[in-house]
Amino acid sequence: MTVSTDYTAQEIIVVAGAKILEDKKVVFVGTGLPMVASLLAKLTHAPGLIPVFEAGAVGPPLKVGLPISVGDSKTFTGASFVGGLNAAFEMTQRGFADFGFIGGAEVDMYGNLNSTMMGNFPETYQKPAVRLPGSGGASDMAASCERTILIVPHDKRRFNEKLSYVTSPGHLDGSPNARFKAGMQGKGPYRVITTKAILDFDKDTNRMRILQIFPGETVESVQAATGFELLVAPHVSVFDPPTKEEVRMIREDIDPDQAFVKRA
Amino acid sequence: MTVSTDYTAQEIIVVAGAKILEDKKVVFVGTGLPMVASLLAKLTHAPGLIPVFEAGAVGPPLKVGLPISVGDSKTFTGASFVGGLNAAFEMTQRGFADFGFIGGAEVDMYGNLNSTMMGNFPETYQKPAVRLPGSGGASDMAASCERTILIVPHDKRRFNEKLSYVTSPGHLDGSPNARFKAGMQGKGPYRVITTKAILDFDKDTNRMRILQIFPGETVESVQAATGFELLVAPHVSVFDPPTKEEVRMIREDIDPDQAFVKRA
Amino acid sequence: METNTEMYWTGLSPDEARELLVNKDKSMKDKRMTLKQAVAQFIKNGDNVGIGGFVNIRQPIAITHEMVRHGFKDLTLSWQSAGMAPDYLAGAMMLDPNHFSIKRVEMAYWAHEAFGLSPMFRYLAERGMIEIEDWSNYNMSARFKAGAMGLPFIPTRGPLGSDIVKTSRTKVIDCPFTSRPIALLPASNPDVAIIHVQAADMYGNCIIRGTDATCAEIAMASAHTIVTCEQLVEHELVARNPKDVKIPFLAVDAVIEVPFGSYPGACRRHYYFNGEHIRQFHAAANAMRKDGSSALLQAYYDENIFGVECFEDYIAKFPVKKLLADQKAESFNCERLA
Amino acid sequence: METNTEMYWTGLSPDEARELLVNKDKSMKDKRMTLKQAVAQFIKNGDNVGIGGFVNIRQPIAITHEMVRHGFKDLTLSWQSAGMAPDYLAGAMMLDPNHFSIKRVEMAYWAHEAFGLSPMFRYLAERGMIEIEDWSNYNMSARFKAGAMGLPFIPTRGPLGSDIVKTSRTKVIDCPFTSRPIALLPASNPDVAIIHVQAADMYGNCIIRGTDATCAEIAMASAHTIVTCEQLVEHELVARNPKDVKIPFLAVDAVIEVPFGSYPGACRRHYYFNGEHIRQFHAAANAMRKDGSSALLQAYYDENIFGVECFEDYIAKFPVKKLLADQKAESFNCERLA
Repeated sequence: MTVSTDYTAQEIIVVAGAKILEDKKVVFVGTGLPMVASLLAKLTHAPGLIPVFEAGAVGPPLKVGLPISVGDSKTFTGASFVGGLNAAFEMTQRGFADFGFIGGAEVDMYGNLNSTMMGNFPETYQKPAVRLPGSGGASDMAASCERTILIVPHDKRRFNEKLSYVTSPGHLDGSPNARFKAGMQGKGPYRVITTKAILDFDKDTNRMRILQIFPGETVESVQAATGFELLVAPHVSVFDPPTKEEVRMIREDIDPDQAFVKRA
Repeated sequence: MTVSTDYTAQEIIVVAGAKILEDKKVVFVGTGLPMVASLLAKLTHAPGLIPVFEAGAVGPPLKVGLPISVGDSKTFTGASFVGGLNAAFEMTQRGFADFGFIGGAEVDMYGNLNSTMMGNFPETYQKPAVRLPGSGGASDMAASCERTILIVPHDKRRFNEKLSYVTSPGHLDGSPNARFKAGMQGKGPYRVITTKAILDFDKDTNRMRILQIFPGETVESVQAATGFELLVAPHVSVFDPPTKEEVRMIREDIDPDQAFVKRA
Repeated sequence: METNTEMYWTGLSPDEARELLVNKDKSMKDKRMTLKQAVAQFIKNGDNVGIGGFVNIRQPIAITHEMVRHGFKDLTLSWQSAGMAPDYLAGAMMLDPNHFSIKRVEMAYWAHEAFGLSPMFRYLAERGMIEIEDWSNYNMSARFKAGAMGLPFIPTRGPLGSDIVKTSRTKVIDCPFTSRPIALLPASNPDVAIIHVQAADMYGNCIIRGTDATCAEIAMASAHTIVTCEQLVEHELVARNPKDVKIPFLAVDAVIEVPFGSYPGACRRHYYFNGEHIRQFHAAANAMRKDGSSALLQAYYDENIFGVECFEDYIAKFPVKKLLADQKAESFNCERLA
Repeated sequence: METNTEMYWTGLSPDEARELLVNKDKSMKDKRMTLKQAVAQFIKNGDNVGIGGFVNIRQPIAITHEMVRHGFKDLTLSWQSAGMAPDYLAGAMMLDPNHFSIKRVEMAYWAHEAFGLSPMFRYLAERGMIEIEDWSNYNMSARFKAGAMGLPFIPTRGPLGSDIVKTSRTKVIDCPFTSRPIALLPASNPDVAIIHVQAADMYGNCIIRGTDATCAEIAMASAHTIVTCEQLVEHELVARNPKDVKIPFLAVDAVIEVPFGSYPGACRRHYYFNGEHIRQFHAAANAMRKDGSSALLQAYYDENIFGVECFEDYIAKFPVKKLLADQKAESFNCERLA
């Protein structure tokens, strides 16, 4: 496989997201880059991947192109099951979703995410500095998917010690069994994919840990872009850059209209 | 309308049941005589009656004949909506059922019904003298239909001061607002149709009251067949006997195979 | 009954049910096998078995025949309203509890509507041979639904005011929003669901006609699901109308094509009830209920279940004209072009 | 936000919702009327309005246009994820809160996925002009479901561990069966539901293609439901496949045939998104969000909403070739014979 030399930050996120997905598993696909990553996985190493969309489609082949919404008509064609939101989330709460892809504007060291508001909480909750879209299905996926994959652009303003608002709970305060004690299900955040690295969570402390860095980054450069102290895995490797073929598939086959993967 | 002279006890129950139903209302139809009564109502004064069956059919025209089960294929043909049991009972709990028809082996003066067991409760619950089929949907209909119509053959062993088991709650202990306080919905038992009379419930005490007697019966004969003291409405009238045409419809058009209305 | 009012989980606890599902292979694979294999592989002694259908409609009769042939001990059976399926299992217990036994039933109704009471239920219950937990149809449906939703309980009005509250694991609380009482019912997560449907593909996507009953909820709630179908069809045919699919392949472990799989009960689009045969079976059981004589019932089982290799052989015993007449009767209910 | 953590009912309390439904004419009658009549008859100032669809899919756009023309005060809007429908209402409030105003939103997501954030939401929220109660998609769907079930609450895992618990009327209890925490969400029973579907008969039986979203739950939970449909069809056609009906006539008060009723959003089988028009509308609102200049947004409303008599006139402003292209794009998603 020839390595690509002109891939973008979003493209490497997509490739990393795809590679984390395992074949024949069920992935609850959030809107945006996760849709591109799931489609790439399905077209490469994971043809048996089973996508579930919160608007209700279960197991579509996704042969009519990239959906631009998780309720898009393209998610339903050829699916095995189609209900509504309650049906999709009930299945997730039951344990049918092996992976869930979630994102946010802010993340903390335990993988908690914010996609609700920026500002002082709770004082300015009703008049926030910046109002974000809100949870959508992210909070539910966080509470009930077996493992979650987080996507957050790497930037000091986004990797914070304390979030403005916890929309999608991760490992909470990192204490042992915190999720179980809070009544949630699943093992919580599994990987964080950023524009600089792939991170996981330390087994004992549940703190975010650098697992692989993207080409051109160092452990130090990743830490420097992070607003809290990161742990570092024993053997940090460099993530293979996307291949020319992967980049071509993203640009030509999957998202030719740049619905989510912008070229600029 | 010529009066019938050879109608049976079940036939007058069916006719009385049909007449209590109002046109354009929703009736949650239990198995047995209520199906015959609903069909008779629909074919006579209540063409706009909307039957709901607990197995899931809503608003079928019932043009393919009398169902012999509330999950019968005949309930689904031409219906406006078909789900499963949860869908039907959720609608009822929401308030969509104006009337519900329920029956039992035993009834008390407040319209509570037993269709579970005969014997000493709770001692012999797990080894009853006679084991009856169980609630089916009756307990749910009793808790959530707006008004219930009870059908019980009139017999001293069935009209009891104290039931072996309360399967389908009526006015409970008859105290004001007892149903509301217990968390239930709807106004509870509205009419009781027996083999001897039509009874309602006194507004103040919620006790069963003779409203109309069937031809050949007297207030005394009805009381004599009852294991508790009945109240008597101010003006007890005699219920009109079925007409020849009503009996013909039951025998020829509705239940020619005597699935529920036995001729002998 | 004191044990029913203490809380414990029959079948799986919600957390066990979750864990089993998480670790299960949920991939889209060919799940066709024989009924004998499916029953041997997915049902074990002591299991809580969730039974699909409603009274005698679309009940998993072929599966219960195979279960009887196999023999199981100490089953818990869960359903809302059922007729022939538990009757076949209970009749086997009447004949030989060492070969087949039911420990407990959790249900709303065990009888036959127009076809009368269940002599098997009366026999076992009136002799105190099984534990019973009475619920209503909505209670059981909601309990399966809670299991399917991954919840430990679901609120309902249903049992309020009735003795079901006293003889079951219901908990009544004051609603924290309205202060009025509301019932909380514990989820039901059976070990295995047994379901008959009109059509399925080899992955287990199921199309149900007429009442959905509580089949999807039972399948989604259970650790394993065995599905028999009247018609095994191509996945592409199913995927053309995915909204017809009521049980997704993810919830199914075994798919077996068994025409007449709910007979002598009814199956929408395929056949109407064979009331004669239901009555004949009941007459045999009723004889034993009344005076303990097992000869008729034993003869029925020897002839129809133990004496045949598979359900197809049982169906083959019916006169062709009777089978055609029962198909014809259903085609009147449900007219359609072949 | 302190008010959200105290319990009170927005829209109807469960007991009020029950009472209204009990006293309502639920008969199977002709419910066709104009959209103008329906909006005037069934929506009033101060109502809680439940909005169907999902983000920009099958949203009741035609109904929101008519609501803007009519003018309403102090509405509470409830939905799970929405885009253009609340945008149209919110844009009207930005231009003239005396003509149209939103008091409160209860929702999970107000944005546009691939089409970006909602400038209207940012404008109103960042100026503190509306009360907000954040929930998740499942939370809102489950709240409508509880309302549709006649229950005061429903348990979910969804908001556990998040600040949604702190900024909403969620109550967390220890499960009486497992002792683990579980969230209880108060039911949502809106005063009126606004829903767009693919097909309906004159009684209000609705066929939905693609995602059911939470439309059936919203309709069943609400005191009144206004339905627009792409296609008004004969009841007999609908009744041939009653399992395609997702909302039964019992839950519907008004039926209006409005082709392109979700445009410029998408509607499965009928048309795909008109992203250009969505962006054009947002650009106008974004200008006002950034510097307060209302000229572009006012021009958009004057041209497309206030300046036309009805939604058909709005649709007629699009080039025929664009409408055909958007229909063609959807036919690629969802190939079928006409």
